[in-house]
Amino acid sequence: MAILVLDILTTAAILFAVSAGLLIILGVMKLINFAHGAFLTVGGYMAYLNGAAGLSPWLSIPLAAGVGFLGGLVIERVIVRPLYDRPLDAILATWGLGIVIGQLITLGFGRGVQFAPNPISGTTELFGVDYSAYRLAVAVIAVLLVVALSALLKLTRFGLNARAVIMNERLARGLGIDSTRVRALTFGLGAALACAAGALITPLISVDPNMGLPWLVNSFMLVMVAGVSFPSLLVASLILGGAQVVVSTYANPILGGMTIVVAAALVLRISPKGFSRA
Amino acid sequence: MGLACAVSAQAEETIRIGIPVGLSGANSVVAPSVVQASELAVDQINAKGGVLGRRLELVIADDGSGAQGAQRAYDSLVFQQKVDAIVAMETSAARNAGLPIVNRGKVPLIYTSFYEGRSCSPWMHINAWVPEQQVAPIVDQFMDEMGAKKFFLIGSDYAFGRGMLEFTREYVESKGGTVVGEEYLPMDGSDWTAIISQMRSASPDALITSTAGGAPNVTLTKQLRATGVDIPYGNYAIDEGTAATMGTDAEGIYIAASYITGIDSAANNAFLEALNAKFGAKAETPSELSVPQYEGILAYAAAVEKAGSTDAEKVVEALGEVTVDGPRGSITMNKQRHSPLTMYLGRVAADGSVEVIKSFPDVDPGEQCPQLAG
Amino acid sequence: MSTPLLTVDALTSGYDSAAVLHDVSLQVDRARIVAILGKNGMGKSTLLKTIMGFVRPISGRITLDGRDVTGAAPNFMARAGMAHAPQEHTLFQDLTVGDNLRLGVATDRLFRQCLPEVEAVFPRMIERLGQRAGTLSGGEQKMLLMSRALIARPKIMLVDEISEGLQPTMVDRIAQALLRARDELGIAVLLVEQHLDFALSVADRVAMMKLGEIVEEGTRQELAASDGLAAHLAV
Amino acid sequence: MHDISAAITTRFRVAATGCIIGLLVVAVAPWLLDTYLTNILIRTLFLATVVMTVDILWGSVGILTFGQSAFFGIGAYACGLIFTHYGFGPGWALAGLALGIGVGAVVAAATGWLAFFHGSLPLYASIITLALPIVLTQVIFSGGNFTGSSSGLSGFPTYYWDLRIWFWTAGTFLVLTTTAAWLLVRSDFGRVMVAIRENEERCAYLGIPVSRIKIMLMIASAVIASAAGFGYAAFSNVVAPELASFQLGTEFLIWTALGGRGTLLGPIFAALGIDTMSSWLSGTMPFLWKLLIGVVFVAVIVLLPRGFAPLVGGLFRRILPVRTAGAPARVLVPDTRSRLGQGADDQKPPLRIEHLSRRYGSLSVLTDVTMTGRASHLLGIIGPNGAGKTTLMRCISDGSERSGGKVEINGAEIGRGAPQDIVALGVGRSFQNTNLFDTLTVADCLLLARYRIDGARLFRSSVGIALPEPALDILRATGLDQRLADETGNLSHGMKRGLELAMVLATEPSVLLLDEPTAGLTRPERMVIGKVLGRLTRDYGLCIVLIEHDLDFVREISDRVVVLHQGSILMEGTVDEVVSSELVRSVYAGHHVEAAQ
Repeated sequence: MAILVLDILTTAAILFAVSAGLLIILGVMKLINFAHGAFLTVGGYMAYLNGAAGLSPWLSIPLAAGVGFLGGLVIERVIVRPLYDRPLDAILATWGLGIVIGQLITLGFGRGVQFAPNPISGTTELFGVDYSAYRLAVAVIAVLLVVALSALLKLTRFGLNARAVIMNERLARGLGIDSTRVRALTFGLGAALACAAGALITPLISVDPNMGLPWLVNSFMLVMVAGVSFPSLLVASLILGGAQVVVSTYANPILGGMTIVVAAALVLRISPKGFSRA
Repeated sequence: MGLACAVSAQAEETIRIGIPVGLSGANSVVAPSVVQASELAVDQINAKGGVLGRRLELVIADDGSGAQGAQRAYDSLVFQQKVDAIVAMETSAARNAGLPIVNRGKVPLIYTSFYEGRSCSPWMHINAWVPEQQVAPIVDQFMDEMGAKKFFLIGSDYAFGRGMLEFTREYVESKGGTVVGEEYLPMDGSDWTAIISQMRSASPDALITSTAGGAPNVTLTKQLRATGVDIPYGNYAIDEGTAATMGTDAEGIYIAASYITGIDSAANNAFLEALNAKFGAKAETPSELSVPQYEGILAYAAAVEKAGSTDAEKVVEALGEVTVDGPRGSITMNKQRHSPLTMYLGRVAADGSVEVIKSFPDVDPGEQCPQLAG
Repeated sequence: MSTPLLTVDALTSGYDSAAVLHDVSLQVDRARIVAILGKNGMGKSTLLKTIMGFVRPISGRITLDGRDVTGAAPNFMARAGMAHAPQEHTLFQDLTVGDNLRLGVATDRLFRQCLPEVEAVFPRMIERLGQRAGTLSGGEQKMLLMSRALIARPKIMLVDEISEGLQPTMVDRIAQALLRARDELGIAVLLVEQHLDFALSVADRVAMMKLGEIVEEGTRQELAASDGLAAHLAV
Repeated sequence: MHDISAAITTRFRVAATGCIIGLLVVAVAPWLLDTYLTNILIRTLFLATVVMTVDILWGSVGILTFGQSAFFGIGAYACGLIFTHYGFGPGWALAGLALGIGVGAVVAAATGWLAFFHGSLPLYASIITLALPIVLTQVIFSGGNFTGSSSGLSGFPTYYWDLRIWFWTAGTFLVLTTTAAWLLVRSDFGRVMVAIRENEERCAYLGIPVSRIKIMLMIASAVIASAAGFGYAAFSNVVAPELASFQLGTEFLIWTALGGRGTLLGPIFAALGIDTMSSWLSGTMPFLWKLLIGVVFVAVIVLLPRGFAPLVGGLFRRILPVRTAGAPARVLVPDTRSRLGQGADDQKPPLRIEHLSRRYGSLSVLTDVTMTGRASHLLGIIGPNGAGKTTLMRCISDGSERSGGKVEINGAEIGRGAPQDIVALGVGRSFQNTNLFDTLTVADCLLLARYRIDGARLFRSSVGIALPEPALDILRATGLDQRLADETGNLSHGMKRGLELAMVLATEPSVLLLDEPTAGLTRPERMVIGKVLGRLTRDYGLCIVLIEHDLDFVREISDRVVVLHQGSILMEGTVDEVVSSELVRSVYAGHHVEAAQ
């Protein structure tokens, strides 16, 4: 039982970390970033490069975030900005971008599996069971991330401006907020979060050109259900991630893999606003 | 016009062998070593004057590691390039997609990748292992030498993963052991948490996994090690190269293979030397997949020699009779189009190298294609 | 004679292809209050939205402080010293009073500096900094709206029907705030109103708008004496 | 009438000519191509058919679908499974085809139910279509020996016809389905599809069952894609999970985008071209090829949203000026069976609102509104900006809007009905903004408005548009009857208003909700509208609810007036009562009032 609870908590934490970058872009820019999976992959390769350079494995996360942020700014300017009033086209363009990033990585690093060093290995005893220390660390990091992101949105000037743009872009512009700049920074932040998440999950999985893809659809579903707030993303991760773990454990993992997608689709069909108004 | 004449003139002289291989997609990781092995074999044969006085020539086509790409590749090889034979190391999906085209085009096919077994075609021979040959060494070791009774099986949800584990279950039960759990994750799944937790609560004596190569295998092993699992662990999908790069996580994994670079035989040493001589620093580490490819081309050459022509039907008949002495030993594809093989049981050492614990000579592939017996 | 702070020259503007404003010209001098009177649907709000940059003019010219700002974006106008107190969607209902005020200025440091300014005019706002704007009463929301415009110390405020639905005492408070802004801070105001008494009590100059055109214009004394004014506003 | 029939036959002649040319090309091609190319092209022809259905969904109706491969896969697996496990022969082949089409249709219906409902976001629908192939491939993978899991099924018995016969089969299938699709998108129904793409919301308020139409189109294209999948599998003798994968689904989208969405032929040629090129280039430069496709795709989406087809088309037209078969000339005819105004009953109020409220979070926009609209009455709603007038209209015309209370139309409660359901109850609503369907013509818009009553012809265009007399009056008075073929984007503001009103009347409502119908109009134009509204109440017994700022106008035409203030009814009475009321006067003119508190 303790294991089940820990599985649910850590799975939710991982799902939250992986989806956070998508959520912030959806919230401010009203667009789904289909290159999210590719950003995760880039983060994984940053962890790999960081390891290959012999730096501390913990450095890989800020490194990935930095690269993601700069890359995000460039991508926003070149590809996303012209498509603000064509949201479905933005989906396609970011999807195409994902293909391009994937192919560039394949050309650069090959199709094979790479390895990044583990910052923490082995197990820790908690509630009477030995549990993967790194998964627990990820859970802690995810909680810190919720706090940090909420603080960013609630306390900082950028967060205030971003929330103003989310709530009423027209009014925000009338108050002198450059919504174009807010959007660019938001996309950079979203990309940074995605890359950092990629680096974060790398020790649990492996680095290869497609590593981000399997996370993509679950992330979409979670943010669609969550609406635009980080706390409700956490709730969605806990409920749907928990459902995934329970189905995987008691029914079978293949059904478990489909749980989030199917459950989220049904939730949205019944209540199109998802958990955001619940 | 001149060019066309030159091509057709050349086509009469050379014997063309098609190599459909996954230059892109999942198999692109091993494809370079497979291509090198093929090139080496052709070079060596041509250096000895070719076959029946004709030179061999390779035609390589990308199958994209999947069915659609394979159809294109086989169409191109069979109908456009009009190859005399195909020697293919590829996924089961790609092989299945290519078979109807081979049947239609009537081209001899040598399949050189291990697979889940029981794929049969009058035009196909197979020189790599099937579950019957792979499973026994590991299970025997765990049960007979290490006293394991309860097994837990984990696989990727695809034909090879399921095929291997189904056979393993039957084999374990036939030896009086029990399987306390058999779980699968989708091919692209990377979160094994629930399965590992289930395994821990089932507390088995030994674990055997059969995942897709590459990412699923690596993620499973890493996550297993992260939870401190240290029961005997047999892995059907890991190769020497991956074991070497995975570091300490791979230590202690048992593998069964028909080829390990450490095989100490004259043929293997000569093969390794030739590979290094030809490709130098660019030489890819040979593997369970590239060596049968090398031997497959040798087998085809031998069969043409024996048949006295490249006539497809005669070659197919001869393929079941010729014996190749290659790095893996003497191999004849004479058991219902499959081959008895010497299997090696290995264990990954702390430095990532594979030490050979035991060898099992001439393991029989069992009943694979009874309708093609003879 | 110094240049006027804001000039609008032969402005034509509207939505889609339909022009709502036709050839409108006016000017606002520094530290002066100009009121535009007219009934609903006559184009007053559109005029303010066009000056602020929310609506792109079809033709004509707008200058602020001698600089041509025709077609500039609203966020540019706001930073150039123009504060807009719109009639609809005035506040961020789900943000606190404090956050709404913070959004009135460019940086948080300026916010802290300018907060006492607000306190002097609308002390009630300071008491309620932590309250959600949506829970304020109608009158308090108007106060917040005014405070947010004032806190930025703009050169000019565009104020859209601020008196609508307010009790007389509150209208007086607003009028005093506008006069104070003009006299003590030197802020110019362009006011759009239907409330005749209120407009005449604060404005230096008054213009009358009808069907997208300015039909009469003059000092408040001139206009107050005109018969047309009352007629235009009659129900 | 003469040149009208000419226009119609032109359209069919173009379709028939195109179809025959296509069939001729298909007939001749296998004699000119070598075996290899024929082989490749047979498969590509099947894929191109699926791409064509993607273009219908995405290009014409605006459904961005990642999931068309799922239906292709379903058809293919129906073939593979039947032939492998059950039997082979003409009967079994038909059974397999029927199974594939049947399962494809059912899955499409279920997906459509999930993805399309009133208020669903296009984004959400896209993600559902993305989830579909992912779930489906998972099912195939876990099917073990039955589905062949990752290895797929191969070597099942099939028809080893001559390659030419397969080519003709695939080519004929493509040409015929494309011809049908071409006629469909140029028919009356095609206009409805475009209208849904351009302004789904407005379509719903014209009584067009948007979700149902989308689901039907989803099913229709699933049927074609399944059939194509069946053919593909039967020809290639292989089925594999990748045929149903979302990667293939996105490839369809890429081809459609590159070819030019909404052009039908563009995507087909893109599919044929790119897939064939892939066969050549992916062997020599597997990674670079995909990178190149990716880069071109992104560039086309950003810079050339209509794809390459318009470029090529423009070039073609410059070299070879052909007269395109434009929309046929249309004529307006009075609707002799019009039920407008019939069934008006003085006893039973057509509109009854009780205790209606609407809150947005903590913000209360309407509180406890109770009012009645009678037949043959015009009820004016006045009140300052932000009083909740437009919200009130929204709550009457969309069941999901209100937070509490009850709305009855002609005795029937609206419940949580979507706009089109409420239109069916007899509500017509006009909007404040005049964004109609900018690329549609006046005639198209009127046809749209008649969808609920007359339906839309699937493969043909109507000539006559039957309209109730008052709608014709407005069109004549505004001169719109002379501009039926003009795109609405080019109309003057007054004409747009007139068209808007005529469209609402064309739906033959018994309760008419008008939101500032005269805003921005000149005085003569207002007079016209006022006259029509008068006739509608007097002669046709309609119940009209009108939001209006201009009190002079309201006084001229209203029977009764309701004054809304801060979400509540401040007063109700005759125009004179209201105008003379000090209370209302003060609210409306901006003088102080304490009434609300």
